[in-house]
Amino acid sequence: MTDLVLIIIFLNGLLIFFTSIKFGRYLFFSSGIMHLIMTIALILNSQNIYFNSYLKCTYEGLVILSIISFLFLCIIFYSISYLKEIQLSNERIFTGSMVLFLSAMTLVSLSDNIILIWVAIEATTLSSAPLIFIHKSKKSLEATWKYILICSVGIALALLGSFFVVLSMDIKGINCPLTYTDFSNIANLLDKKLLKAAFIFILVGYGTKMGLAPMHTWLPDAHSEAPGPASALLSGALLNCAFLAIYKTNKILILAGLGNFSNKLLIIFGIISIFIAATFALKQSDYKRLLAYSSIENMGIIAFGTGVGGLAAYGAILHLIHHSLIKSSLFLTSQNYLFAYGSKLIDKVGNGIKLMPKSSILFIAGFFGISGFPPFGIFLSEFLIIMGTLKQGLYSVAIIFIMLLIIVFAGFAKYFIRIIFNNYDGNIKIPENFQRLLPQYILLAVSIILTFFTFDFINSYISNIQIYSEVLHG
Amino acid sequence: MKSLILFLTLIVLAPLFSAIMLKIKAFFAGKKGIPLLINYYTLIKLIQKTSVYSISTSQIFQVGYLITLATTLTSLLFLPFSGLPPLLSFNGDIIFVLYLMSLGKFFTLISAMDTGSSFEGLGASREAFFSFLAESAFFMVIISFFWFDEKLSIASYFMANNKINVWNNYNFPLPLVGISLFLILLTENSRVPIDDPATHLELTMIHEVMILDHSGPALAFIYINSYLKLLFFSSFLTLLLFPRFGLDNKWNIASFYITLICIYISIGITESIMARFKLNKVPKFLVITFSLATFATIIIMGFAR
Amino acid sequence: MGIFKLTIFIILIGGLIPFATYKNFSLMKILSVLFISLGSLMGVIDSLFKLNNKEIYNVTYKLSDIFIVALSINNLTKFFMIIIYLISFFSVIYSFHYLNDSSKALRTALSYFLYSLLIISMIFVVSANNIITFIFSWEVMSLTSYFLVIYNYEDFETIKSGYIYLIFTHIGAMFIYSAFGIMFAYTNSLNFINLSLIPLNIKTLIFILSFIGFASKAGLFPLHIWLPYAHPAAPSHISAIMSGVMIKMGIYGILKIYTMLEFNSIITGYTVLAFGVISGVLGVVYALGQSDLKKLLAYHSVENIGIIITGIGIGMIGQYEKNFAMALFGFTGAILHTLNHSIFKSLLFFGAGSVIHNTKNRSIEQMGGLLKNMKVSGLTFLVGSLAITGLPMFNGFISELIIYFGSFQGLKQLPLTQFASIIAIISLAVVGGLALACFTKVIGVAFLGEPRNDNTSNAKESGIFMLIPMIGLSLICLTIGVFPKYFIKIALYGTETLFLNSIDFHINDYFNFSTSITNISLLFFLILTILFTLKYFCYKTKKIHNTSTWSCGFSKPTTRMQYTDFSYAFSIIKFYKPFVLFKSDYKKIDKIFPNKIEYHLEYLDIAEKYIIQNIAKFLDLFFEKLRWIQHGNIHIYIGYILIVLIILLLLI
Amino acid sequence: MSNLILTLTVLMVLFCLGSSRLLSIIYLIAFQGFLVSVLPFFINDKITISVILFILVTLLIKSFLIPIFLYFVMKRITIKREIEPIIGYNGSVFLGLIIIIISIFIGNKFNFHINHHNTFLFPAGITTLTSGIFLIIARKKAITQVIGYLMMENGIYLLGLILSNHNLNIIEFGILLDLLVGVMLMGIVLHNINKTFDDIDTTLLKSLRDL
Repeated sequence: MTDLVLIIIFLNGLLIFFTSIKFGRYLFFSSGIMHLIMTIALILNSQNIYFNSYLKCTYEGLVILSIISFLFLCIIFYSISYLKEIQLSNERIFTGSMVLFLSAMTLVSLSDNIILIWVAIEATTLSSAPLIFIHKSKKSLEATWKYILICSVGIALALLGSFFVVLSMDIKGINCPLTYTDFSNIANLLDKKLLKAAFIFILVGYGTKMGLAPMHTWLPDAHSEAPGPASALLSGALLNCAFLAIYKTNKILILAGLGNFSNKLLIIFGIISIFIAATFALKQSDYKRLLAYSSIENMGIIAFGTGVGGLAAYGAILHLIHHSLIKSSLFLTSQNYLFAYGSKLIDKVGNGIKLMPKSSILFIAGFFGISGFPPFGIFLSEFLIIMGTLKQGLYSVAIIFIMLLIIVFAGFAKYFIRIIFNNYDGNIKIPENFQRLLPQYILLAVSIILTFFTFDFINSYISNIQIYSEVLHG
Repeated sequence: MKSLILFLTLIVLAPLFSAIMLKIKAFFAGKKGIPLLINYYTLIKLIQKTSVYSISTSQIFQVGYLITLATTLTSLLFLPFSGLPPLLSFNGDIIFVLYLMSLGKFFTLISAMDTGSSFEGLGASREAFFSFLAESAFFMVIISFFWFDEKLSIASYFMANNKINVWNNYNFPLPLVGISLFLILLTENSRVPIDDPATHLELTMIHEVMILDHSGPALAFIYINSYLKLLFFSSFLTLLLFPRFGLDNKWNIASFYITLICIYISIGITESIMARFKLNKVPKFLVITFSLATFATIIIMGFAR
Repeated sequence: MGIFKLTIFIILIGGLIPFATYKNFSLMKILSVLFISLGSLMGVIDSLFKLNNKEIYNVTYKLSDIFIVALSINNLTKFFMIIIYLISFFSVIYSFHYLNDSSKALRTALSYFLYSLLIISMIFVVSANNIITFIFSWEVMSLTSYFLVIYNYEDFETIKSGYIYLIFTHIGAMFIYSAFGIMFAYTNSLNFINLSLIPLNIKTLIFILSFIGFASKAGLFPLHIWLPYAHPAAPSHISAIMSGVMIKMGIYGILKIYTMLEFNSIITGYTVLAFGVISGVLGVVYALGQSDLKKLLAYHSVENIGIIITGIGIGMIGQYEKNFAMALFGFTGAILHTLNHSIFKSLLFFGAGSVIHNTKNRSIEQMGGLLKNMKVSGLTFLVGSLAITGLPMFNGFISELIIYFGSFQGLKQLPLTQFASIIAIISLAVVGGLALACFTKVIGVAFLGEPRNDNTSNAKESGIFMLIPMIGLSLICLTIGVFPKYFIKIALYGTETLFLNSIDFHINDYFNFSTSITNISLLFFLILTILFTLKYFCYKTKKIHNTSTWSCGFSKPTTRMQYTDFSYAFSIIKFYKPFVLFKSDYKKIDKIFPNKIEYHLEYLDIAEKYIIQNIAKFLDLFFEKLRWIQHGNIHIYIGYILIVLIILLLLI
Repeated sequence: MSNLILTLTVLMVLFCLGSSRLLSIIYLIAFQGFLVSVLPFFINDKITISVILFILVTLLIKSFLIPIFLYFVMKRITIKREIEPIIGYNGSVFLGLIIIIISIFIGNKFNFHINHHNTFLFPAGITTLTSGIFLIIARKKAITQVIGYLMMENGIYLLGLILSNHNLNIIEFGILLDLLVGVMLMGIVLHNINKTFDDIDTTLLKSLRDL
């Protein structure tokens, strides 16, 4: 029943477009809170869902849902000050799209139907496009155009892939609901060849959305042009949603005995993504683009870990959680920088540690977090992925993976250090303030807490993962 | 007791031996030469004088030469003169002695640097350079010795057993070791062809230039040190070379003395018949010394067991 | 175990207090220094007492399924804990007067916090008993030390140095990760357990990977190039901790892996030895070429790590050849040298810090005559120099002697080992000789002679709290040098863990020279006293004259005419020409009346010039070529999707 | 009958590839939309109310709402024809033919016979889809790219018809809704691009890059 809240949130989003700005804000805030309540209710009682044939609370879905919910709350908090500072003329588009975007993502994380998830992911593209487009500058227009077109084309292919999954069932004369749950049950009966083709389409399609190279091309543009809160949500939540779809399909393939095939593809795409991130991290002039490439890298790592399976798959899920927390914190902080210096160019930013010490601490902490230093969780997840890879005996892949991680780190470190310590004469325009710092601190703190302690609900997810990897690796 | 007496006599006689060398050089130059006791006169004269200290110097300048002298004296205690047991000995003392001498050298070098004079710095630089090469060669010699004895003690090498001695027929590469030791001796004691203690052209000197600012008793101590150091190396070489007449034979001592004097004479001859090397030739010379020692070691390790 | 926890707790408090009290600068420093030094002292005493105790302490805390903190304290751990706590004790006292800029109060507070974290993380590194604990504390160590290095972040060079350090530490960490990954693959356990049963080629792989990882922390050639950047950039007490203690964690790691693997492979023994020898010799050669005091000391760390690794290599070969004496001497020497190096290197960094603090520059070319104004700093630096050169009466000699012993033992073995031993012996000798040249240079140019500029001639002695650690460490250097027996015993406790099938032996069978050294040293001092008395009598009735230095009739010498460090070292460095690159910058005279001509000469590190820079250049170029991927044209972006799709469809 | 419709659909693809006038392309795509919308009539074995309803909605969206919307967009941006496409018209047609051949080849390879005997459905779908992507790649004007996207969706719709024995109505409505909103959004962005850049030439959109 709780999932009905989703509809309320959706309606909230629609309503925002038609009410006054002030009331719209209230709706905006209340949606976040409602969403959190819904998420908690779902976690506590995951059976409590209404559209049974379409929606289902899975462990992986719940993890992603709770990330979305938590992030959104933090971003709302940030947005209070953000909206005050930026004075948007079309604020309703911002808040309304945010809420619609939220509801679309929620639908992704809850949907069990193979086509419904497509609908929901396409909806995320459509609802987030106005967010990128909000400033209507030349660059943001360009970014939006690329975002919509590339993602739509990509996702259309994913739809084809979904059809193929269904087809692989039809061709064998089986008839059952088109849900992941049911597919999992009959996975070994499905047509292997079609399933392979289906996975390719789905991987390429949703991979476009997830930011796997070489389909990632829209991502740096969109992330860098979107306003801070939106980029945080895009990077922290949206990419995970696309990953969820791939992950679920991958699961079917594994159950169908095609794990070797699908995992190999995931590993290859993961490596390529990290490679691409390395290419552009070594020389970069725009710090938001830098963060976007970092997202590509991390999505690559997640895909890689999932592909490797076993311990690495566990690491990949941990990575996903912590990446969302840390990366969104970084994007929010980058907005502080954008406010202060009025430029996204690294050369025009500097001496952060003196001019905006608190943001800089966040930035550097986030940077070390995202690069895999303790006490942040990515340290653990990267380590587990490397361990898992070696455990599977994939030595050469592990070597490439490690080398690329080092190169990426070298690139990121160069620019982060430059942002924070470089010389900069001149003053900052808009100083940092408490409201625009607290959410990031909370996000990072949560990452630290999750590193050291696990909670039951995550634990049960882990056991789920482990069962799944046992299937794969005996 | 015998050893102590031998030690003391040798120390007392050290300046005399050096004077023999001078006599030989004079002979080659066709001169009558200075009296044999000249070195003692010089020392007494110097001790009676007072010193002039440079205002640039610190206390290091005033204690450096003493520490150097102390190291040389201590090193001498380890030598089993004429095959008699030394005053001090332990396994590893050969390395200890070498490093002790380095300690002395350290203080010589920094005393030289203490004056702030460019000449003395020059000498110090050269000394540091040449001595590290010579030291490596010496270690090569030790390696070959270890091959015979499996110990790292001077006493063990030269004392009771007759193994490490040129007159032992089987050890045919030992003369090579002897030659390299002689070359090391020349280097470490700043003799021709490495260095000419007699020149007074500062730019070409190595050792002597480092002590330019010492005077009076200090200079006397430094002279004593140089005599003793020469004594150390000559004795070491002597121990390798001198003919032995069985254990506890009284002729051993005579043979030792004669060989020792022969070595001083040969140093004198070398100094007389050779000219100083050009400075940039010196490293080459030292590398040759090192190679010689290595060659000897290889042959010993390959054939002599 | 109780004291262990208490110690850590006290140090942590010492790190946290500054945040509460940083408004009052001196109160903050007093409290923080008090707590940290108290904790460290407790740690030293505790570890020393427990060394005798054979039992192994094990503790496990389960934070989560993956994150399990497991600690185990054996004798090797305790030995390293002594090092950590000891240097930490002196270093934090030193910092009291060293960090005296009250305008940087908050930064100083943070520095104390990170300092305490660094100490604690190192304690955890050496006592970790599972992979997670180890790498967690390892990374915390790297991270805190990075932040401590960039204390003076206003300086561009500092930031650059920090960056280089960060990259290298990350590379190292990744290698360690992969070594552990393979370990895990074969044991299926995150705990450090005995790995003797896994196949030999995997053992070798694990060893090599972890060796590379730990070597990058330890600063072994060619992964050493971060050292000469990071050490000069860091505040001196941090350099002391980093050079004295942190790089030793690399040594600990190598020993730890070696013990766990119960490893018997001759090739790795030779490899380790070869790296040790190369680092030893090249480290000191490069050191000789430096005129930046701290950079010079950093290169000496490379040298000394080289010596330690040589010892380990000798030990490994000995263990393979079943030559007990060789193994014993090699490992004991290496372990003792670890302790010794940490003592004299921190002493030297303290001295360097004191000098740099007071002369306000790092180049010894600008110094001179400092001993006159800074007696204590100068003399303790002299002691440190004597110790690092490995001269008798000081601690460096003892460990080098033991390594010599080990190397000589190798001469009894098979030809290949003989050859290795000869290389080891000669390189140790060469290193000793070059170190002597190097430190006579430093002492002679920086502390003796005439001051070369005003800052130097006006330099004052540092505050008392900077002097106390220097005096303390000097005394320890001398004590170990003169009474080595007890310290060899301590090192032997550490070695115990390394002898996988330990044989009972008498210390006197192998280390009987230690008493002789004590006696002879005392005799030496006696002789010295006699000589001093003689000197006293010689000068008793005489009046000593003072005049300027004799310069061969030249009547107006200036300080610019002093021998410089460059000219001092030049001929020696030239001897090593293919391994040291010369970069000279000289404009030829082109006019009839030439203007001021400058000649600039610099020595370059081949590892940096040839290996690291070329890799970086290659990567830069390679990735530069690939940047067209993101060219901005949407048509081709969609083309990518299509191409990928087609390729994949063709492949199924 | 269904084969005729499919043939016409593929023919529309060729026309689209060869046409330079935007208006005619919009007409063509509207007609194609009409063709694919009515196709279920001739494929489905049993025609239920929901199928009819669905067909009507599809018809409405694909052949009326979207083309009309595109028409208005085109009027607003006052651009009539595609000049200097990246790949020329003749070349495009030629490539289109090659695509058809390959598609038929692939279709035969997969050889789907599930609930009807229409072997042409699969190749037609693939052709339409690929040509859609081709159009997006080969044309400079943003509006042509939108049309390419529509064509692609039509192709996918055709392929979806293979699975018509599943009762997917709610979801297919979702797909249609997404399509509609997507195209409208693209139109809005397109309009804004035109306003800002004075053109809808996507080769102008090259400022975001890492070179």
